[in-house]
Amino acid sequence: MGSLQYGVSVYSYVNDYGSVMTLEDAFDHIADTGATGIEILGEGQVEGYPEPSSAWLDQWFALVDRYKLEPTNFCAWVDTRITLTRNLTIAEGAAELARDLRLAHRLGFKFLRPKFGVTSHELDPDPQWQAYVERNLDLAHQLGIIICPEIHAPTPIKHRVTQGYIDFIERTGTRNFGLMIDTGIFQDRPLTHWGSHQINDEMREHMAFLNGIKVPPEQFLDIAQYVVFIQAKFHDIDDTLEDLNIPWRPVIAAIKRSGYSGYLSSEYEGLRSPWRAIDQVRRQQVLLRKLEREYDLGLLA
Amino acid sequence: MGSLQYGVSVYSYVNDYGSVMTLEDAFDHIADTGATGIEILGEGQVEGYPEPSSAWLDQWFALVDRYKLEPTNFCAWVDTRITLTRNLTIAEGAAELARDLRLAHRLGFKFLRPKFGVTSHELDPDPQWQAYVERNLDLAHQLGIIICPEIHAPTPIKHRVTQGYIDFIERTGTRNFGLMIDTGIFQDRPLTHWGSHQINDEMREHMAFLNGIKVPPEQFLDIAQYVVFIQAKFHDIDDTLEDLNIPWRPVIAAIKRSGYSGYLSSEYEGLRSPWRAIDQVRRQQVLLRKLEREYDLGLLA
Amino acid sequence: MLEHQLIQSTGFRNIGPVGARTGFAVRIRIPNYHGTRLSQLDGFTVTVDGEVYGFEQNRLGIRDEVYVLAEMREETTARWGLLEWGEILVDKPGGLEPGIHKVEVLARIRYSYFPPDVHVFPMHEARLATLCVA
Amino acid sequence: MLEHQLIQSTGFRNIGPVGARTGFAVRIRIPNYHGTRLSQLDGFTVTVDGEVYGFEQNRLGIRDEVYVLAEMREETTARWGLLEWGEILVDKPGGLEPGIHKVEVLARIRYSYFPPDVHVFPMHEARLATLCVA
Ligand SMILES: [Mn+2]
Ligand SMILES: [Mn+2]
Repeated sequence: MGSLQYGVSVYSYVNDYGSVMTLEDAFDHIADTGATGIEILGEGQVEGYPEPSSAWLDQWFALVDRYKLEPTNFCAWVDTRITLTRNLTIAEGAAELARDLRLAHRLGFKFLRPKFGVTSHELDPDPQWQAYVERNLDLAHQLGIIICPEIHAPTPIKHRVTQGYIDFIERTGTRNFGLMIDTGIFQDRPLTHWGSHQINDEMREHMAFLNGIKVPPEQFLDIAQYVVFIQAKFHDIDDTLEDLNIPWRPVIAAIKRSGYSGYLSSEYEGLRSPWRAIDQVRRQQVLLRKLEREYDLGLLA
Repeated sequence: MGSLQYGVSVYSYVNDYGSVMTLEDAFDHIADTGATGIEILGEGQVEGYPEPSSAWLDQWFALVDRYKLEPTNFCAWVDTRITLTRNLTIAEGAAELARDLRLAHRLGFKFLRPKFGVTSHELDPDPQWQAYVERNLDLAHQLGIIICPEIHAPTPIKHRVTQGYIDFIERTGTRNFGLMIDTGIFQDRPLTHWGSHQINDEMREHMAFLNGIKVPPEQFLDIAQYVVFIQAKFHDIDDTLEDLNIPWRPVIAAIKRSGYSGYLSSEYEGLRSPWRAIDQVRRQQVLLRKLEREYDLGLLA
Repeated sequence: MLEHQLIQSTGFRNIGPVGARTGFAVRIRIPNYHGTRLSQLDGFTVTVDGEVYGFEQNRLGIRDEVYVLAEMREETTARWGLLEWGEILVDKPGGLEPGIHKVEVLARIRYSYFPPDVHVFPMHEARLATLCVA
Repeated sequence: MLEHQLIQSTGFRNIGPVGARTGFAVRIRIPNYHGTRLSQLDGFTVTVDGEVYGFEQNRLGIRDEVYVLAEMREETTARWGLLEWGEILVDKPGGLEPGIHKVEVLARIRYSYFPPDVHVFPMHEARLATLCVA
């Protein structure tokens, strides 16, 4: 039976990062959870992005080595609306993606999540995304990186955006493009906080996804063959190790049933109260591994 | 008319220091208040104390230079009860003091506050203190440092401990020993917090000084000739710039009337809530300078 | 290290020559969860004690450069790193009085992955901050 | 950087070989406002989920050294710097179960400038902490 791999995204610590935590601290916090993978925001953790100094690169490799963490996914953005008056051309967008692929590879990453601009309230990606990616498939192949856009609430699994990515995989036959699932799509109970703010009625009205879009976990099986990475989004795990928003038992059961054996990368996005994320990530790592063990023992259905 | 000098003790930021703040950050916070002096805890800010590395020394001098802060007072401790079973000998205590004097001098400090062990509930210093200091008076003179024990609540001005230090000055005729006044002795209203804890009745009972020992500010005039440094101890300055514990108007009036023209070094000791000290120190710097201006204009009596 | 909150305590200061201040600065950490190309920032409105200083006039100081809004909007190369602070530079002849002020910042960030009609995201924070030197 | 509180989240871990754990460690920042000679520390009592592990048995790990109480009491040269963490090493065959535990630390610091009969100052903190790996 395949077993899952566990990582942590440094995004989990945002707001704390640079405020109560350095890059080395993030490595330390992550390694001590028992996770083996580290995910970063490229324009975030990479000082001097997109051209880090050699001193920074030395530090990066020293940390990877010292804390024995494998670089997993490198989050990138394509700033489609580059200025108020003009958008990136295809050549420019493809060049940005190529630059990030090279940087991610240099740092040892195996996955790159591009965040494309969107054109609608349904969050359809700018149609240029296909050209950006297609022009980089050979490069991604050479570098051994899989480009994986994120299926993120409010976009569900059964949606033309997800289908568009699958169609692209089918059409090109590439092995260097796949889906990343953000487990926030399975959220089935409302959030109480967003960033450092308590959610009020007005916010709830404008951002209905805060209540959860409740994708049925078994739908994961329908797309699992395309999924290359999972961001284990969560917001609040209580003192009894219960997640208050994400139904992990059926989610882990579906993921395990699918045969997925890639990373679950903790992505905390709850209350941004200083230091809170550190222990929340620890709780999630314990919870997820406990559920995997229960599944393996046949206790999880 | 002499004017006061303003500094900040890094002790103000304790708990934050090393947690949300580096040494360089402390320099930045202090310099931006308009203060010109920095006070440190020797065994605290000096990494590798008592033998900092040359890299640390380079950093220290670079910071002093970059932020244009003058090293003022170096806080030191004499660990009289060196182990559970024996006390420091006179030779050992004198050697510890000599080592700190040399280190303080190397870093550019002009004052050194030794904290001696005590022998009683009245906080009488271990009588060996005189020998520690006397053996170091020549060294202090060579280094241009004034050794200044702290008159700190619950010890008031009119007390045999204070008088003992004055007698020593009179007896030796030294100019390298003087008094440091901690303005906590003037506190005339109760504290609400101690460290990160709200004060309860039990704490108040055991530590009566939390309510303030209320030394009359005009007593400062009686000892001013011996005072070489002032730690401007405070705990809480409210949103209208009123100090809730220390009666700064009569305190500043007395200090100014005495002709004292040395440092007032902010020493925040209120609620240890993260980042709170940074703005509290800013408030105190504004308040103290405003009161000095009012005194100079004849508005403070 | 930066303070957790957007508006920093340190760096709230008058600018210009002492005695002839031209305005004031508010130091902030980046109003985003990742580093950002300057062209993705669309200015900062500052309010002090109720008086509004509009984003059209305010400048951004970062590292050793100062950008007016039009320059920021077209600056597609220079970036604001996650660990760096910037300061909003506000014109106000004479500067502000030393003391405690109510300071508000409304930062306007553009996200290409938000729908086009709402892609300028306003991030607002308010606090009391102390300006030390006249 | 260290967490603000005494007991750190990271570093709460089992020790000894996997499958044959000998105990656990609790990482703490220095329970003092300044760096401290080890001889000024008089041990650390740890309580986990109500079970008490006395200061007489627990060890202190700092940098690459481990001290039993008797060694710590006599160690007048080595110091614990303000920016360093230490860990309290506690014997418990099998270690602790992964999960959330109530952890308490009572650190005993000696201050020569406190009256002799009360010069051991107890600093107590409690929190929930998560141990991750069996
Ligand atoms: Mn995500
Ligand atoms: Mn003091």
